[in-house]
Amino acid sequence: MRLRPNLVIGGTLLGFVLAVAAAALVWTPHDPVRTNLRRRLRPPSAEYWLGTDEFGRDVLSRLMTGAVTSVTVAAATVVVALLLGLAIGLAGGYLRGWVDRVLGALNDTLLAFPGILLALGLLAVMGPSRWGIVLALGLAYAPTVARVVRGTVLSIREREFVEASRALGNSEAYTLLRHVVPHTVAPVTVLATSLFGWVILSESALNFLGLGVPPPAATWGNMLASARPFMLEAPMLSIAPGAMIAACLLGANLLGDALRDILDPRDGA
Amino acid sequence: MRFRALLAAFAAASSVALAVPAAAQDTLRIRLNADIRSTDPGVNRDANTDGIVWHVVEGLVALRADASVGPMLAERVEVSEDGRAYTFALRPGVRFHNGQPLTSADVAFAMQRYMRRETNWRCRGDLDSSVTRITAVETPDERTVVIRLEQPSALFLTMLARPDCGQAGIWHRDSLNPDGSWRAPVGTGPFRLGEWRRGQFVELTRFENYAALPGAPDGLAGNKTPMVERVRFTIIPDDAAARAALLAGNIDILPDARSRDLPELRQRPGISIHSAASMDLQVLLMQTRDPLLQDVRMRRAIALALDVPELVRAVSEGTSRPSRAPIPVGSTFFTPAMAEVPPRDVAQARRLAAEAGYRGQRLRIVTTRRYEAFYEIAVLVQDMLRDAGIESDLEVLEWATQLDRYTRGDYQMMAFGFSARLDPSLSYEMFTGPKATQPRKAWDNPEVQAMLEQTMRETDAIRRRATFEAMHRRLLEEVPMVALYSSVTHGVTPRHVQGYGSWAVDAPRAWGVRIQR
Amino acid sequence: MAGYVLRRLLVALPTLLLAAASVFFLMRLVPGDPALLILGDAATPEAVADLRAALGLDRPLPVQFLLWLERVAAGDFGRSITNGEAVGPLLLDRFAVTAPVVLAAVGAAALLAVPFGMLAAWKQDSLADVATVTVATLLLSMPSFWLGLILLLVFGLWLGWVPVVGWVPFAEDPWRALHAILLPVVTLALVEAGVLIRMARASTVEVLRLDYVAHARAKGVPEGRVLARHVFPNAFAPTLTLIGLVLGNLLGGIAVMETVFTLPGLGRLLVDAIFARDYPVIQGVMLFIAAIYVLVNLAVDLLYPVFDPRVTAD
Amino acid sequence: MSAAVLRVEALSVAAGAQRVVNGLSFALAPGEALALVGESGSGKSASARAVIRLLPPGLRQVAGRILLGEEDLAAASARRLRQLRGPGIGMVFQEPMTSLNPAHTVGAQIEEGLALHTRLTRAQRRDACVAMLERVGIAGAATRLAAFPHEFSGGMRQRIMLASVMLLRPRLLIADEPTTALDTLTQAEVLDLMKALAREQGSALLLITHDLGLVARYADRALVMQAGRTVEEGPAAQLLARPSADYTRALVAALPRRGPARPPRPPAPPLIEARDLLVTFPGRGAWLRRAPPVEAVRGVSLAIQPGEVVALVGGSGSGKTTFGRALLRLAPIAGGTLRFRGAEVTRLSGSALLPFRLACQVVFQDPYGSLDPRMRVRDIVAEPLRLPAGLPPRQRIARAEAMLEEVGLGGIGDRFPHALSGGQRQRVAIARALVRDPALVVADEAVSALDATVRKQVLALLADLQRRRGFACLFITHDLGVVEEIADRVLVMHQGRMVEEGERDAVLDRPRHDYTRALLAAAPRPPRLAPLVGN
Repeated sequence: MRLRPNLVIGGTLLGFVLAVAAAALVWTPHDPVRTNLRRRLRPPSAEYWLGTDEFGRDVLSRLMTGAVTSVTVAAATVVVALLLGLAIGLAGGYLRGWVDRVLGALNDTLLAFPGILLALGLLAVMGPSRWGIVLALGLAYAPTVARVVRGTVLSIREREFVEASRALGNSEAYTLLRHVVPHTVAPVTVLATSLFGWVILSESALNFLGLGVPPPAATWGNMLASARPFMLEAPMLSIAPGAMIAACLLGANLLGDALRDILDPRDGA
Repeated sequence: MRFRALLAAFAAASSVALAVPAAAQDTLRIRLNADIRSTDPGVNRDANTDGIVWHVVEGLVALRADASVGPMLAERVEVSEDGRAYTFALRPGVRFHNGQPLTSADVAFAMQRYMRRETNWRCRGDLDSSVTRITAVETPDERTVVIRLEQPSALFLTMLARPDCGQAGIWHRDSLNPDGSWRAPVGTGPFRLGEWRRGQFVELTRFENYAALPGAPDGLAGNKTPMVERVRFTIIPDDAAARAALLAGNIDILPDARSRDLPELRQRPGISIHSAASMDLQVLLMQTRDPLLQDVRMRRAIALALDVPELVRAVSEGTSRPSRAPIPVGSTFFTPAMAEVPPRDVAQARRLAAEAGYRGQRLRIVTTRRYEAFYEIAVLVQDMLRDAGIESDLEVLEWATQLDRYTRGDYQMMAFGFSARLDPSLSYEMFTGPKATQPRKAWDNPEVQAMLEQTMRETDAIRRRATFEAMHRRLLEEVPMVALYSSVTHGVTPRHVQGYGSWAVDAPRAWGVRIQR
Repeated sequence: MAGYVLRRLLVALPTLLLAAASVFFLMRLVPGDPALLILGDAATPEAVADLRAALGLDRPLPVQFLLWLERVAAGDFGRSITNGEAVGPLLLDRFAVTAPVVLAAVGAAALLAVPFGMLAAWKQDSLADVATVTVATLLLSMPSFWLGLILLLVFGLWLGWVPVVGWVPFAEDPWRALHAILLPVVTLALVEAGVLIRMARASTVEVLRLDYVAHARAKGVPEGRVLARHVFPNAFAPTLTLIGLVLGNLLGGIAVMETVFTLPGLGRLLVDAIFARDYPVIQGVMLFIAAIYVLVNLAVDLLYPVFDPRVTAD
Repeated sequence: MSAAVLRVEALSVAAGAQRVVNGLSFALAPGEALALVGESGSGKSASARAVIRLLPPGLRQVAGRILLGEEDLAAASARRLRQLRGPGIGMVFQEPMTSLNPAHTVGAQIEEGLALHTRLTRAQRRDACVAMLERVGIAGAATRLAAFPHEFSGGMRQRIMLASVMLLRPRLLIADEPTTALDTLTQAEVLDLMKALAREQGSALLLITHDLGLVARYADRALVMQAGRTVEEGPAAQLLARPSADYTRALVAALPRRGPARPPRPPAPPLIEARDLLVTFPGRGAWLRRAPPVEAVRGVSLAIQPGEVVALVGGSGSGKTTFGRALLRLAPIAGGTLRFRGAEVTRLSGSALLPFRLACQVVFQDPYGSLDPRMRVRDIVAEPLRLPAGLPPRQRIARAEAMLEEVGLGGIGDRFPHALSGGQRQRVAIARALVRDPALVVADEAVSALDATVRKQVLALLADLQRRRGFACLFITHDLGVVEEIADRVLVMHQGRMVEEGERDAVLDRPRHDYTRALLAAAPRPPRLAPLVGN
């Protein structure tokens, strides 16, 4: 296999992010939640490589633990969206008929539902926790997954090997699991990489509106949102998480492109 | 020396004279952080609404800058011997925006609407309660209004002057639709209501026949002569955008700059910052019904763990004065005894906590990001408690949810802020009361409750002061909450805006302000 | 055609009803009380109860819901709890702010994306292609509010070319209105262009492989015409679907953009209404957004056959 | 040969380092028809694309000259090339479904070349288009100009394609497998039309095909390619009659010929019996307003005895495939009865249907589509043994390996389908169908997508397996050559009805129905091979 630049760059970027997160689990230069009011908004220095924030907390340390939170929240959200989307998409695409119509209406409703309303509702019902965000964004993105899955299922179920499976006497459930579901893996994997990036973006946008992962736990999203008032005085405060978000998204998108090429070999089917 | 002073005064006067015609063509643009709710004084309102309405309507009396009550539409107030009859003599020459002269009938008409239940006037409950109840509004002649109370009250005039009550503003009956519903205010204030474009701006225009009091502006009282032709309150919800708008010259007054932005703003040439202590109160509430916090030693431990001066300095950028008293520092009832802030004692805090049976349980501090100060207080409290070995988590809620939790008393600790109370009794009343019927009240102590009710009836200032001091001592002992500070309002103006000043109530005042380019 | 449109709208009714019901009950599940928010920290329990009764919030939930549905069916969306304004006109007012920004931004994004995406695909694997894809990916990797703020700082504050705040309706002063929406449009267009460029490129790559492109070239059709006439319509069809999706999403409110640029739009209205628990407004906005979503989808479906006649609307 | 329309000299085309065309040379005189014959991967299509200089990305010409008349195309500017494409060289593509632009009306696409290359007025162009469309046999041409490609059948599209190319009277017409996707009858019609048009306009014809059967009928000369190299070149008739290269001989040998008729079997109760089978599809349209259902199979009866090989023949749209699926209970049966071993199975479902499913198997046409690309070959073949339950996994694998061995694919169980050739895939499909020892196998166009030599081998394998295992077989095909090779009995379907039925030789030699006769006439059988039949 040819070494693809997008695979290499995307992999490196995401690998870097994961490495930062992994490192933060065992070590950070300073305590990421420890405030120090005498060291507010310091510029980068030998002791605080990326400076300090408005509470005097070490930006680098927060960036590192933020990686853990952002990555786990994004990953968990993607899992929720995938599970929900797969269920809706598979059921709708494979069973068709009224099931498809009902699920379609449900899907449309979810799509038409503004994410912020969902986020607020679930956050309020579940209490302020990252799991509320995970569920809200998961629900918000599930219809997109469902669409892709349904489309794939609709085209796969017309392929002859699905009919061949039926001709063998296999049950519908077996056919679905053995012959249809595996084919959704490729498009869903590609989608999942993009979702990963979108979730990180959405989480930061929700923070911007005051609804993200509750502080003081650091996420890049809430770091960026709280850094906004100090864009002039302490640019590093917003550049650092902004750059991490952009790197993560760029990595995810490039990896998604690479996966698309790898998983779709156009084997003549 | 005298000569130079005279010269300066002359120069100032002539510059005024020169400036007025130019200013008259100008529009003064003021930031408003959210849209107003209505134009109906004291009915569907919030602080922004009050701030617009007080440009348009005036009450019989008005709040002075020092939170005392001064005359406005009434030239004099006489209180009867038994303290149950208030006689207001209306000032002559006052006209409504529609040209009609002000009469006692107008006052009676407005007061009667306020006191009707279906009007939903914010302060009807306060003037129809066991403490204070209006029994009659009489108009012996065109220029005289008599209001009778069931029993004497220390608070009656303050109630009438309260901005959140719409200053019990007097408007002409043209303000109502034929069916009695509110249309738009036809008041006596220095500005008329112009266009209100929802979500964008509220515009006021100068009332050319405004009957100003002589002298200088003083809170909502005093001389309120309009100096600009038009005032536009531009709605800019976002603080960063508002600051940018001021710097870019898109607005003329930023009445509520955040303390965070002050260091940067101070360095800019041509920018004036007008700071004034406000009468609100930032606090840390503790739920005395909580299994852990019901032990007073635990609450004391928490209070001792806090470095209040350091916390206040950090949150307010050094502009607010730390105070453990609920009565605002500027109040005449704020005594030297109240000014003392007990020092931090981490060792003692650890000891008390251990005695109270604290074994590392994680406390939860409720806060919100809607008000940055609440959030910062919570973060700092969490950090300071940790020094004393008390672990806690923040529960950052959206504001409506926090308010709901507050009202139900559903919290362990909560960073909270009370809006301005204009009387020390009200300052205590805001957190004192029976939890059984009012779960929002932080301090449930029948003895204190009795002391509080006494201060409401007591009209003698010295006796009241003594009671408040006693209450303050008990508050520091029982610590149902930790009072921290009253915030400071920072108004910011560029060089061409003159005559603007911040004051104890946050919302800006556009009268007396000139634009001079 | 008219029958088809009518049928589609009829089919959308359950979606709208479901959306309305879920938002109604979801919001009621959420803690927070509009009466409390209005009365603030000084509220007495009696005053809160009075206000709740005045707002009709004291009735059982299903009754409230049915009453609301009944009024909506009659075209009355109720009045805002916050400022008593009629919700229907309020929605239209705010939509009149959001719609031009979104339409201009998506239009500009599409105008930018289609030629760039097509050229990148045409010159697949060339330097220009890699550069285009990289820029597109970078654009869509940027948080929109972040980009917006930077643009605001540079062009509003430092250069002073556009006002930092001050939305003006087009009817009032077109020139100033244009100034006011310039930055939000540019920001939104840049961010959305990232997505669209990638889509346009991908679908163009697909189309370029097909025989009819070779057929056109075999007839001696010049390359520009091949792209414009034979590749564009087919490559544009899937992009159109995406544009529809983007438009549907954005028209429902660009709360973040509207916050950064101080636009009194639909998204901001929703956010504010949520924070204020202004139920009639939330429900109205929700229904409106769902309806927009349905209509945009319908419009895309009606437009689609223009580019791909194999798909028929009926 | 100086008057040649096209001269190709030592043409080489490479994909990366690999040469897909290697030193190809030929010449084409005006009006002459040359067939470039070869199986998949022979480089014939790349050669054609190189001539019109439209090589797909990744392929490039590395050596040789291509002269159109006296002009070297390799040296021509892009502008000059555009002038030459159309009036100089026209090209018809293989896939009618993608070779017309779905976004434009056929009128616009036919007219486009005229607008580019002639000075005719709009009205003149339109007249020319109408005349041409009529010439290629599109009824109501004037109104059909405004129709879109998807409104036409595959055969019609290929005619439209031909019209748009021939309207410019090209000196050279390249046809790249123009009829591979069409059924026999349509194929003959389109090719006859093409040949006639080329003759009328004096265009030289370069026909790219894998089907040697077509060569005799449509080409003057033929050039056989294998793996990018020329194997043999010569007059078509001579090449077929006396092939000199081994490879050509193998190709000729792979042409279908009739096998010996088997002795009639004693009457026995039918294995499967369909009576008045009716299959309908719901009409298209939205759910409130639906068109009446379409009848795909209108009351067809059929009985197959154990061990019998029956061929079901018909053009596309005849309903033969639907009927085959209905027979296997894969398509919904709307009316009639279906009996298997005397018991009715028409309405059974779930576990009641399982014995029937276990006994009946299917081999589909498309060896690419019928194998799950995400399963290994061994697992594909072992999958049928999952049912009925009871066989341990290890034994399943063992039996699958044995079955693969039997179809000549020993040792490749680890591979995925995409790593196999078309013939190998079809062997896998056959192995999957037979691993459970079914009583009936329905083979739906099972060999029509394969190259001739491979087809020959697969057919021989199938016949061999059938003899050894004795299953009954329904062979659905549009290719009469296949019928000749293996069928005992022939059924002919047309427009959803059975129009003829009988013993193979009787039907093929003495067809009674017009449709059968037309089919037979269209079959690209090299006439000279006929005497060999029955040997």
